[in-house]
Amino acid sequence: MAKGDPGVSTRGRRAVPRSRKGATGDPELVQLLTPEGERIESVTGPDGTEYRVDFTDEEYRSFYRDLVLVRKLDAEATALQRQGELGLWASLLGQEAAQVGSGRALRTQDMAFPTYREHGVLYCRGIDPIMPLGLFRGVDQGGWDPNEFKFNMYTIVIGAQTLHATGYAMGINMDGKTGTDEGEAVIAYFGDGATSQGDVNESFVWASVFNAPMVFFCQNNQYAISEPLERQTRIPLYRRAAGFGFPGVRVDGNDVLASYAVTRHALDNARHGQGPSLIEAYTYRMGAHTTSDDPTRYRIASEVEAWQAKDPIARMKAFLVKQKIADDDFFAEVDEQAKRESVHLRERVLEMPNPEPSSMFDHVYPNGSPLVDQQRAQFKQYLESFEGSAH
Amino acid sequence: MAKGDPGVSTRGRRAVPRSRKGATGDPELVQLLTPEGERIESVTGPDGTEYRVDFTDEEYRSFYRDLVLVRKLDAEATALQRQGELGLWASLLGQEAAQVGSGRALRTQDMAFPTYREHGVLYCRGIDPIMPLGLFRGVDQGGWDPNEFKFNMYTIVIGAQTLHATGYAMGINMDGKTGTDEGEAVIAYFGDGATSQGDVNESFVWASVFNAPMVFFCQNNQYAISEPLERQTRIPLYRRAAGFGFPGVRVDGNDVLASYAVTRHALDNARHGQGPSLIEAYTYRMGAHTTSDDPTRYRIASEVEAWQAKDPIARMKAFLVKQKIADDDFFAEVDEQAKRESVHLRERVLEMPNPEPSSMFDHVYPNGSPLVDQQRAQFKQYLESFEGSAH
Amino acid sequence: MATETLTLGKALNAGMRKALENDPKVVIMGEDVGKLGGVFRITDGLQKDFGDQRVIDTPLAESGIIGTAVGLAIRGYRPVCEIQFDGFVYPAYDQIVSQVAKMHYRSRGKLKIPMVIRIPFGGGIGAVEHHSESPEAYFSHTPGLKVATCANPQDAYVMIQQAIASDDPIVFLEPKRRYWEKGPVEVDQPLPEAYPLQAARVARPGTDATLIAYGPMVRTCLDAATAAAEDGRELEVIDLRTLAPLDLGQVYESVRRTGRAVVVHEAPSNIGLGAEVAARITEECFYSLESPVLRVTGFDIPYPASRVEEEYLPDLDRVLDAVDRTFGW
Amino acid sequence: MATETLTLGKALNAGMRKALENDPKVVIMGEDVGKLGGVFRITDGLQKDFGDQRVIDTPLAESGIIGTAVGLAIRGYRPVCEIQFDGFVYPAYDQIVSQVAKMHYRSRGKLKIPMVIRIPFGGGIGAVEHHSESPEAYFSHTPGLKVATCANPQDAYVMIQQAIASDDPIVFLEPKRRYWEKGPVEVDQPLPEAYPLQAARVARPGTDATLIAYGPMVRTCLDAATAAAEDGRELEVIDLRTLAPLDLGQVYESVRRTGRAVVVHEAPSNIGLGAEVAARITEECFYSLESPVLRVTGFDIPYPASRVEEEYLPDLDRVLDAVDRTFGW
Ligand SMILES: Cc1ncc(C[n+]2csc(CCOP(=O)(O)OP(=O)(O)O)c2C)c(N)n1
Ligand SMILES: Cc1ncc(C[n+]2csc(CCOP(=O)(O)OP(=O)(O)O)c2C)c(N)n1
Ligand SMILES: [Mg+2]
Ligand SMILES: [Mg+2]
Repeated sequence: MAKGDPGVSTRGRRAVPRSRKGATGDPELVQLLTPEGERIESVTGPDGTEYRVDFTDEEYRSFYRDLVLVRKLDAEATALQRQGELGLWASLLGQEAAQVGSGRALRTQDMAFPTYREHGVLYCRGIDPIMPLGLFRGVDQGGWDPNEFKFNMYTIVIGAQTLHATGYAMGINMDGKTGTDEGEAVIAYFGDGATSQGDVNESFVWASVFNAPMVFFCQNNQYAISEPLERQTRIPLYRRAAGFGFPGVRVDGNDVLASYAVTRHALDNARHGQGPSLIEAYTYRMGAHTTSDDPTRYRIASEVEAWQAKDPIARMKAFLVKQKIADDDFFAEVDEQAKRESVHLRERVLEMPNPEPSSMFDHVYPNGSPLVDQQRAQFKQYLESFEGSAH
Repeated sequence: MAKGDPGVSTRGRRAVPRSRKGATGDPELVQLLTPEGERIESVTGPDGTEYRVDFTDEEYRSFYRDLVLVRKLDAEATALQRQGELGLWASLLGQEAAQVGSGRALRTQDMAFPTYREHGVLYCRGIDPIMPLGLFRGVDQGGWDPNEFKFNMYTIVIGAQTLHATGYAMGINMDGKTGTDEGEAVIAYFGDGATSQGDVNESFVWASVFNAPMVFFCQNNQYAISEPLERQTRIPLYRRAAGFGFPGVRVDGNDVLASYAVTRHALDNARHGQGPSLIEAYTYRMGAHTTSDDPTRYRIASEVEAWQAKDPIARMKAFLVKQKIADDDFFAEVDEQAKRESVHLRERVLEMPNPEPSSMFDHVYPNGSPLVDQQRAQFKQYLESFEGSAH
Repeated sequence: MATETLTLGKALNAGMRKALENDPKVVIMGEDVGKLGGVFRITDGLQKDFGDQRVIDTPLAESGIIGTAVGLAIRGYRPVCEIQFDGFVYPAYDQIVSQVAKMHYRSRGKLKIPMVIRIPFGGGIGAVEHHSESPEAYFSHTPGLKVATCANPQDAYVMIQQAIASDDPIVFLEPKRRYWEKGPVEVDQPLPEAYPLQAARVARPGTDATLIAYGPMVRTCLDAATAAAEDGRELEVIDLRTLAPLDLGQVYESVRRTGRAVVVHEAPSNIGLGAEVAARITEECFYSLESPVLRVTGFDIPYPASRVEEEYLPDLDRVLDAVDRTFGW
Repeated sequence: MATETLTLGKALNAGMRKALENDPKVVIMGEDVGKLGGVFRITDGLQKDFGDQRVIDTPLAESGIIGTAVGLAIRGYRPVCEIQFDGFVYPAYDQIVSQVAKMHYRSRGKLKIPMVIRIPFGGGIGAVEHHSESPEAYFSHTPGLKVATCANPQDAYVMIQQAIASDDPIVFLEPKRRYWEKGPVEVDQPLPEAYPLQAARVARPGTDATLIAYGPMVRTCLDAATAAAEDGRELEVIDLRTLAPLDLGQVYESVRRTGRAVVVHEAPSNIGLGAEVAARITEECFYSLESPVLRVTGFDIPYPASRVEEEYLPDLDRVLDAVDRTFGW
């Protein structure tokens, strides 16, 4: 179940103190909340689209809450990995706004295709954050039904999911499920590194040719493991879309409001039959690529510090404080909830049972296979041969 | 050995009767010779580049000669296939200007990566047209040394050669062989259909990131076998380049002069270190996809007729006649030469020996393989076992 | 029951037509499958009758074909993908082995990918490079995929329908050199249950040695058996039909009787299906074997130029030579 | 001769360093091979010392890595491509099997593609999906490719140099779970001739049965042999090293003595290397075999979640169980 659906592009309910038309310092970057927590009332994208959001105080606070929660749960997962409870973790640290903004922009009927890092999107879809932890713990490889959650399984092979998303979106067209507010749309997540993969570019071709109702959401976190952006492109990534004949826009991925506005707009366009578009969420991976990675080998501290100043949560908090939308009690209460949920998560991770060894033979084929059945039987027999022995 | 290297963008030596600045009817299309045979003195491409060519009469005639020759040799190959002497033939009919124009724009030191249809480029490189016929006859699979001819073997898997071309061009950079007039450049040929392949788009990424000295030369002949262009793209193909951060231009691929000018300019840019660019040669496949194809199943006669009016040879001839650059004797002599060369080609094709069966075991590995050696020996033994028998 | 005489290609066409009629979720997609009906005309007329939402001409990108078909399958469709030639399936290899084969497992059974990947395979048609490959070992070695092939029009007609009706992802290999061979097809018999796909069948009973083949080589083996019979040797020919998982019960039964077996395929020998069949027969029938299981296959070289392909491909003589060797062991 | 104690990973690094020193045409390319030194640090320090024209961080696209390496090879370079993990080689599959494997043949020997494709392979490191695959059968079945793997630091050091020096295109599989195992390495012995790549070797002599393995399973088989020796059974262990073409002379010799053979690998059983080895042993040693050649392998299922991988992977017990079965046949 997706979170509430506050409107985009509607009249403002709260007069924001600083109202500026047009882009920020970077003319290519759609931003509605500066790093200092200043609201920009509206901003015009490169194709002339005007982006604005107008939320109730309640809604603003709930954005903040989500940001804090996904960061805290993520930190807990990192800690669990350090303690040997997970085999690996791919942290979203720094990318909370891109994920919460885009994730909350999805409507209930929309379908998401994540990579391995979209824990924040998953959370915003209303999915229990325990769901993907089996994969990282090594007790399963996903194991959920994409259609039940309208959220595909995590995909590890870079870029593969963008074609799945495109095919799914073609199916929406074939089902005649576009053209109204109830129309369906798809969002495909991928990274800056993924833009080099053949599959991702093929998905651009297909989406364009079939006018697929979908949004390509690229979190440009500046790195593909150790490789900086310039190993993948020499121009801003959002401009790739123009080469395939659909719109592209770069949004401040550390600005949850702009991420929301741009994604909501693009999804709504798609569901109304206007085809695909590409969003480049310009952000930064504050932590390691995964818990196996050592970023000190390839990037300098000052770069990380510079991005620290653009932190997505700090700016939202500054905004809430300045605007007196939230007080210390609120912030304390959110922290409290985050702590509670992360403790709860930890408890449940520790309880995750190891799979029954012979279960590895299950679900190889919907209709089974005599070869697998035979191997399962032999395996059980083999295990039984140790029973009572010292093994 | 490449054909002569007449200059591009130098001062005109012959005053052409009709001199017009700017594009033709289609503002996206670079054209220097109209279908009616009118010369346009110069034309400005989408990025402001001014294209012009100034050739001597001798040079104009030699372009015509090449066009006629490659068409005639191609027709001969088609005839050979019909008579069972070739297994297959991929005709270039209609694409002579794109191939002769671009092929002659190559300098001696440049390297070309063809598909399976670039017989015209091959001819312009000074290569004996018999060279690729072994492949289509089924007596070999190419069998030439790309480095000897600066012309890679034909590549059948769609798009694969664009990555080879890019890697080769990266090697030029690594060898420090750019930045002067003697700099090297690469041209990669591919079709409109190929633009959908992952490999081709990956080669765009790589060429851009490594600033590879190369030209992507896409012959948009409007079809990929039966599929019309709109199955591959919804915008003009030359615009794909912008999505990857390098220039793209659409040239009238039935205009040999414009094809030459645009290619020469792009190659020279590349050899001077200015990186890759994409040329879309807008043309039409007048014949079947290959001799195995039946185009009546998927396109209508009137479409073919419309393109007939834009024939690349007819317009060149009209120009030569109008400008009195050539007379009937010349045209007769060219036809005579074409006939002679095609007869000669035919004779040699008929003489092409079938390969010795056991030669199929040769050249699997530079260093050989005991397994292959063993199979070769067994095969010979097996064949010998029939000797004297009725087999 | 109505029996028609159809070529193998037309039988496939008729089978797909039935599948399109019976299940609105079935879609056919690939390069040139629409107006052209595919380069072999196997989908001839289907777009005309079912429209371009059911029979989809795709962009020229095999990974795209399979990858988008995965997405369609997630949405509940049953995509039937045509790969134009065997040699052009490799750009889609990643999507096939890492996605199609694994999504059911990855989802612990919650997701099904009921996809059929049709590939004309094998040589013998005088084609240029990449048009005569036998990639069956690659797919059969991949857990999560099933692999099937047919050797005559009747099987083509039934098996393609079974494959489409099955929830398993199936690589369906079509023996392209046999597309034009005719045979009787019972066109309105009820479709046997989708699973199991047709098991191995005895194509010709015999007593002296067992020939094991599939797809294009079944005909070759039948011809060899006919020739051997003239010399008084009765060869049993078994058509495997399903290549993964292999159904070898009948093979074991046969080899226990004959004591001799020869496996025949076009693909290279090294780590081909023949190796697996030989290894399993040896395990199961160790004390019945009069000679080792022999293999008659393509050589371990790239598929050669077409003017020598007849020497490359197993033929009647090479099969009989191997049979002789099993007797001389 | 200088002997150093190195891990297998460091031995590979040292071997590549030598190759970079000895031949200016050698270039290393792949994802993260530069500053990071690769996710396993196998190229650690090489970019620092040889520059980013020799050790190239590439865009994230495996087909691009192999495809551009083909172009570099045409221009005379000797590219050493790193694929980050076994499960990520498949996007490059087409370039590998249709281009790398075939260009020498296609050119009738006029063009060489002296490329090494390094792939860390196999399981046992507790990784997530796609990081524990054993794709050797796919490549070994492909004519035109050679396939090699190493089981100890000494072989790693020598064989990677041989592979780079060889004009053949070589898929070089690195047993990732053994990267951290240490052993002596003679670091300045002259490089044995580039071809043949190291032939199979007897890793431990024995008399009662023959264990045949390669890469990560050699250690497992050596451990099994040690355990068996305690029970008075002497197992011979043969490390194949080169997987394509297979060098089985020593294996035949051994099996003729022992009469019993077990092939061990991590890859699934069905149409794996074990099938080929079993089929060939049976052909060559038919009358010496006391029991069929048995196989101990990964199961015919997708590589499972890491918490059960120990049950999936062949281990000492499963190997010994198979040996017992050869005795009980
Ligand atoms: C096909 C493939 N190649 C390589 C990898 C190994 N790998 C995992 S994540 C990654 C970098 C991805 O970078 P990006 O797309 O920017 O996403 P990010 O991790 O930064 O979110 C790589 C190379 C992979 N998973 N799949
Ligand atoms: C990877 C791959 N898929 C399919 C084919 C079969 N095929 C051969 S030519 C062709 C169409 C190519 O169209 P285009 O790129 O426009 O080039 P054209 O033939 O029109 O010159 C196709 C699909 C192939 N050769 N390679
Ligand atoms: Mg990234
Ligand atoms: Mg075309």
